[in-house]
Amino acid sequence: MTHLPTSSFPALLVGLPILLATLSLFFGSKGRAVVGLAGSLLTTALSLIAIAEVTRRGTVIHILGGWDPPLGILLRIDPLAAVFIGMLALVGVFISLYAWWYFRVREADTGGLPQFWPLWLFLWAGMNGLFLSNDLFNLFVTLEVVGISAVALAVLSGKTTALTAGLRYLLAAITGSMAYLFGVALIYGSTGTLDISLLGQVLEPGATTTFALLVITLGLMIKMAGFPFHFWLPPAHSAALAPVSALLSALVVKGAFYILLRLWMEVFGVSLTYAAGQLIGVAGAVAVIWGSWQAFMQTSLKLIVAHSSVAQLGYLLMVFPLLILAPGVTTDSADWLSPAWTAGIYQVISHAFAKASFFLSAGIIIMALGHDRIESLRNLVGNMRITAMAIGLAGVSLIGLPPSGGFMAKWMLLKGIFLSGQWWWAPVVLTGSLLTAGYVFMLLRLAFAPAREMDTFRPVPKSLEVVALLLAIGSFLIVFPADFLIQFLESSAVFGSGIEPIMEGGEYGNN
Amino acid sequence: MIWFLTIALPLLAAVFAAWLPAGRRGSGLIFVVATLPALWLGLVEVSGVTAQWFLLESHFFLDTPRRIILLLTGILWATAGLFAGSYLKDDARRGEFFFYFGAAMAGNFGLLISADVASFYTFFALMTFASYGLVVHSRTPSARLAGKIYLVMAIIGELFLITSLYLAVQSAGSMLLADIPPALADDPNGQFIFLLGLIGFGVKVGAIPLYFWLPLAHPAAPAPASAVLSGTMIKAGLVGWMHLAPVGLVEWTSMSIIVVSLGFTAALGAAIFGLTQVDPKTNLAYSSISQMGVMTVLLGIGLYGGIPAGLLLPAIALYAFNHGTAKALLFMGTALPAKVGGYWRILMWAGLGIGVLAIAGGPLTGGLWTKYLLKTFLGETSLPGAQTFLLLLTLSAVSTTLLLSRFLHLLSRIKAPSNRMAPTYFLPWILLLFAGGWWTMSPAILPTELLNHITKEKGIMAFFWNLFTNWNAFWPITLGALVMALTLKFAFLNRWPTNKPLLPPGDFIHIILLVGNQFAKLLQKGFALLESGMKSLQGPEKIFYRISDDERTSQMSASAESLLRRWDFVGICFFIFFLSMFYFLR
Amino acid sequence: METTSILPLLILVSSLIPGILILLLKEEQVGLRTFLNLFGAVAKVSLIAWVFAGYLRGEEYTFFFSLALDLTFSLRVDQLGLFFAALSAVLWLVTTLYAIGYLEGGMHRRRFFAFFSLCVTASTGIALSGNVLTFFIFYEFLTLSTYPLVVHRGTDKAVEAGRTYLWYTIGGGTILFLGVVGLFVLAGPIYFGQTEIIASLISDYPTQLTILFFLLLTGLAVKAAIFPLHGWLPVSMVAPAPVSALLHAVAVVKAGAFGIVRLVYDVYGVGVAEKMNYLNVLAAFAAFTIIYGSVRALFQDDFKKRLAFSTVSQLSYIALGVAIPGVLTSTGAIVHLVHQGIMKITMFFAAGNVAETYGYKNISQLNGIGRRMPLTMGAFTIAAFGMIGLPPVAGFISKWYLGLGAVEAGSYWVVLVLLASSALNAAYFLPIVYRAWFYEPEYEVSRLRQSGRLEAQALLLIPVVVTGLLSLAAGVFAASAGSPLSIAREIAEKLYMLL
Amino acid sequence: METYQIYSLTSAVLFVIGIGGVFITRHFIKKIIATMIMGGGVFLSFVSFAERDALTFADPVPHALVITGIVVAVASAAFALALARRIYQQTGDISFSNDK
Repeated sequence: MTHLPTSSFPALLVGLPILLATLSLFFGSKGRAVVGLAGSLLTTALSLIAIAEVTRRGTVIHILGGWDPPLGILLRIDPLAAVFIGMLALVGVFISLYAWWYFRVREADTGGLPQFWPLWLFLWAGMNGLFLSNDLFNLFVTLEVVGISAVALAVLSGKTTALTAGLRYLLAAITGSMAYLFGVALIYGSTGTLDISLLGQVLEPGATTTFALLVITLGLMIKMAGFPFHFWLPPAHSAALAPVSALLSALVVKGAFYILLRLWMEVFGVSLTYAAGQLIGVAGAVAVIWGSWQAFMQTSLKLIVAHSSVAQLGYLLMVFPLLILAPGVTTDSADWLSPAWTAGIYQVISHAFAKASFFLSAGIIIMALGHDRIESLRNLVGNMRITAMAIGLAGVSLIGLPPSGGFMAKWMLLKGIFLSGQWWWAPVVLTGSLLTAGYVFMLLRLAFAPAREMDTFRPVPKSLEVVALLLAIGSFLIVFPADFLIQFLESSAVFGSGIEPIMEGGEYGNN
Repeated sequence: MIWFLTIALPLLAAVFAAWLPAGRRGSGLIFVVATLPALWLGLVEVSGVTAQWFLLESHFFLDTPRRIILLLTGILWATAGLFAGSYLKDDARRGEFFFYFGAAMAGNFGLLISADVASFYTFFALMTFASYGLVVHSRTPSARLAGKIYLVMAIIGELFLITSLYLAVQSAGSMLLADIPPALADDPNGQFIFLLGLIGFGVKVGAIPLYFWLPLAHPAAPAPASAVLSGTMIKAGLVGWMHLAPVGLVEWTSMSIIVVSLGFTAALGAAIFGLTQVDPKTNLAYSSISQMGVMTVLLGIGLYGGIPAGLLLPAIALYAFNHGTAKALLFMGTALPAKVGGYWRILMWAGLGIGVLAIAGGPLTGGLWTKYLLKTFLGETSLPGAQTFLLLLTLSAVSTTLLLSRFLHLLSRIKAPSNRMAPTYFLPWILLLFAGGWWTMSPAILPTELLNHITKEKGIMAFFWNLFTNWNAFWPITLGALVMALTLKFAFLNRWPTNKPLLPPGDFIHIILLVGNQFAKLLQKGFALLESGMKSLQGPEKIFYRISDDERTSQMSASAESLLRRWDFVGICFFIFFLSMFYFLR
Repeated sequence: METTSILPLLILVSSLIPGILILLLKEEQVGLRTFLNLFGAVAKVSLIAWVFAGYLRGEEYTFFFSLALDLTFSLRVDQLGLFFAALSAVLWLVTTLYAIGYLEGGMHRRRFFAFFSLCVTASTGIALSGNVLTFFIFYEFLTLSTYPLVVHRGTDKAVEAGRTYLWYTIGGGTILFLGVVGLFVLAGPIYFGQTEIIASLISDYPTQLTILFFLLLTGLAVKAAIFPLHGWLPVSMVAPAPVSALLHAVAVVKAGAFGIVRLVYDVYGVGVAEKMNYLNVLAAFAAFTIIYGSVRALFQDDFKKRLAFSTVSQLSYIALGVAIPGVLTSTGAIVHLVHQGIMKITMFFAAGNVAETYGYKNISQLNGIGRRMPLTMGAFTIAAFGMIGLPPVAGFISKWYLGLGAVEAGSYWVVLVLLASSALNAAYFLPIVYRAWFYEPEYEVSRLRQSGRLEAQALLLIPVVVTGLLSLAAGVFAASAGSPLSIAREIAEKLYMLL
Repeated sequence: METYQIYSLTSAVLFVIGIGGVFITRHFIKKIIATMIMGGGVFLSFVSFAERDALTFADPVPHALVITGIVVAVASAAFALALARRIYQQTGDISFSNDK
């Protein structure tokens, strides 16, 4: 690992946001916002430059303070991490812009909530660190940083519902983290190392590894709200302020997914079975249907969007069964791996854009109406056409209609499903799409419905609406660099690889 | 060019006359001008053309029988147009009338000159549907009823027709009408295809048992329209038959017998039915059915073979020519007795008498000549039962005379006007008188072959000098006239209905209507049931809405979700997940 | 083949850009909006004409754009596509004029015209798409861009109709999606016309390909309104008349029908479809729909609803024609794409005119309307006769070819279906014609029609007359070069020459 | 039984107790304590793994990790307690209700 080219960008990507966050604490309410926004812009710029660096030089690493692993901390950006960082930066900067105007508008009733900015920058730093870490324990630390700052953001409004949801979120997060850490301990106990790359080579199958895999997977499932552990997500995401909901739903949950993906692919290959992949897939499938149905049944906008997140995360879980190869299939002969990976990546990115846009739009509507009961969305099209359009476009991307990013994800997912012969997932994708269409168009239906007297729309700054719309458009535009993106990702070792289970036993497994 | 003008001018005339401001004269002349190309084509042989751009590649071409009928058609439309121009000059809906009149005219000409299936069918349909406007012109309830029945029958006819044409074209492998009879002759299904056509065109012809619309529809139209309906449009069906029938090529015994017997039934039965009527126009309509029956007989003979199409078809056409001119004369004549006064009435009665004689086959008329043609062929055929045909024909002459003298009687009951003037439209009527059935003997339209065949190279004059033939034609007419005169003279014999027809016009259509109405009620009920069934048979979306919009559904899913939110339940899930994953990872 | 031309793209852009620009305009900028609209419409027609001329010269226009990896966005000009594109473009021009008149002073016109343009973009996109993927993209795009038009009035009824519309179309789209991906996985990116791919695969994957065929067919059948997937069409009639006219007579429903044509002719190939008995299933459904639609239409008093059910019925002629193998039936099916379009649009225009000028929405109110609106109802009458299949209107030509082809193929039952449908068509259209022309108007004619004044606004009147005449001309001049029929025949002949 | 095995076993038991506590109890504070117990178990296991066959001395890495972990855990716990207190102040609730 250490032979890779070094660069200071990994360190900067973590350090700069922390620095700025700390810096902003010294300022007053106004100043914090300024520093926060500037910090966001800076971090975004830095992220983009770092990605450019990766495209030029390939995977780069940074060894903090010159202390070599295992005691030192090694940060690396490989293409996969770069893509996640890029997504975080792009969506993050839009959310920052939105937050800038959002808190200015709400200054009168909330005092502008200046705490948002440092917390957000901490969160950003944590996320960056998470994507960059190459070490199981570091991942734990970053997970915790992310978790705590996320909960802090979630309870920012100080409302009771937000607090209760936040506590639930926090407890779930801690439980998840602890489970994860327990797994890490078991791994460390059996191998004596925490370095991901190294573990991939030295980890042996066995009871300890299996237990470690189990607790780590379950812990991360809790953190990414995979079914049936999504219990904390809808309340927390719906009760938070709009920009925060967007952050949590679009970005934060992806962190746990990222770790799960990395660990399964790079570490636990030896211990996995085909059947285990199917189990995760079932969890994902149930999440897709259950989440979409719940979203369809909700009557308040933010709850719809929050439940929709549960469903969309389910699609991510459905990638796993495709990545674990049936006995006798090798990575080279499995032509569905690349589509499956692409599906996963695109699902992550397009969901980030679309869901952020959706939540931001929901925030705008709450601002305009004072609440988010969907019956009040009547004649939204007449009153706020930009927001209506944003919801429409984001919804279309979530449904997976062409030519959105969601379409790309679903296309690739279905392609992978068909190529691998695991056709039983196809109806799930279909049903999910239909139910998604159900709730998205339930909103649009109301948006076009005739107005009733009682609801009046208060004016909202256009800039907020435009940001939401831009994000929604972004979820379409991401299709176009697909070629580049996939090529870029293919230079990463993990992308396009599958797991060839070597473990014996299990009637569903390999023998 | 002239071929297109034949169709285009009437259409233009239709549009133009329809927009002509009310009260302006001249629409009659417009129609006369519009018939000129058709008349030209009828009189002068012009080589056919192909219009590759028109419809499905149209061919326009005339053979002898159709040329004869085209001439008839031209004459009738010209005189009827002229007649209508002044007859309807005070009518509120004259514009509409002229529109339908012109359109029907275009259709009528078009179907005669077209030599391919598509354009024939096109113009046939144009004529059929345009004449609907003529039938319902008066907008009286009876006219509407007549129109309705007409339309339903027309559509039924069209459906049979198009089926037969599909099959015929497929069998012939060509769109040319001329290719169809030989193809049908060879096709094992030829009889079936012909039968479909027989029914399809039979509606127009008024063949038994499809005629019942005719006594309702023809009289419902204004006099000039009735004239063309009965005089020429009815012949369109005949032309259609002539196109399909493989005359002289086949020996379809049973088909031939069927057609012949249908023809005789019509010839006799319709005349008898007609006698029960009190409206002169209805009377005439039945006469038309009867006369078309005679022509049907002739065609039926042709289906037995033995007589070349080149002889038989022109003969039928000539018969049609005579009947058409005379019938038009009589139909337009129905408008006259109430208007023509003074000495003009003599002329009028003379004209009407000539018309009647022409149809009945009286001496010195075209009727005699054309009937003679018919007799000749009846004598020549070897069709089983041909011996009785001559007798039947004679009987039909008697009944026709009876029917038409009854017609004259009915007309005579109309009160004469007090003034001594004749209306303007008397003039075209007189013109028509001169353009009558005599022309069937003129070399201009009489094919030489046919003449030679009939008169054995002795010439037409020889035929007329043959008093025996004349006498043979004379006595049935005399008989008919005598019977009529006697029954009118002696009160105890005079059982003629005066106010109400003994049998309603259209005869058994009323049974059909009665039954049909009951049936329609049932059908409607059934359909309504079906419709409400279809409505209640909701699409999948409705079922889904019912589920998704139901309060219980949302309650159930909410409670399920709140179960999933319970910490203890999540704990159980965690445990289960742990165990199952452990099991799978073994 | 690989020469890329920007022209097909330009054809799409000519309506896409105005659509987007209009969306950005203000509601009040009527002049600019109208200009954009008309400019786009005229540009589109002339571009298509240009391309058509080029195509006849033997030039090929293809446009490729790699979306991602093996997903290629491809536009290609072929005869069938051009045929459909020309239909959409010309009728778009006409309908735009109509819509300008119809919606004068209405609400949300900006939105209306914007989505209208997007719709046409989608429908020309469908026409010109060169492969299955591109077709699918535009197919879904069409669904979405139509939705705002369906709910345009914003009433509860309209919104409810929009809901049903979406359930059907999105559902169909999803099923289609499954089929498209499956096909892609099994056979690779199929470009239209490459029937040899499936032909070579069919012996190896008969089950899979059969399932995929029916998935694709189901997806397309939703838009083609084949029973039992037709439910959205009648309820969508709450949309304003121009929408019903263009979208529910031409763009949307034809997209489905056109898709079926493509699926059978250019993806699976007639040979395979016939051999695997797919066509029998299609024929059965199409035939049933023809009768079903007609019977339902009989009972509708709402003018537009009756027209809608008639559309349901008439559309299946296309499917039926596709389902009976043979040059003649194919010709009939393809030409009916155009013929049905122009006739039905005429009828919808007429219905719209009556509703707009006098406020009559039901057939029972139409007594004597012909006297008051002779041109409108004249055009309607022509179209109605065409629908019944009476010559010389366009509908006759299609029916003639269908019937003749059915006889040729030995499927006599199809003739019976056609006849029954003709009779039913007559039964539900002639009463309208009858009322219009032969009933006395309820008001004094002179009171409502002053001399020198048109029976309706000029912008409402011109389109209906134009399309009415077009549907007449398409029939009368059917045999001449360049007529829809001659093009359709050429397409069909080429299709069967390949076999 | 080796010492480290006892440690390990204990850690596992603690972890299970903790995780059970998190899911079964409703009271905020009990839940927070349960997470702490989980944490305790995890840290104990780290410490127990410090003694391994290959090494003749106690592995220092786990200790470093445990310290870091404890810091993190304490921070989380503190935050959770603060939240619980705020909720109590605002509503008087001290436990999760089932329908929320």
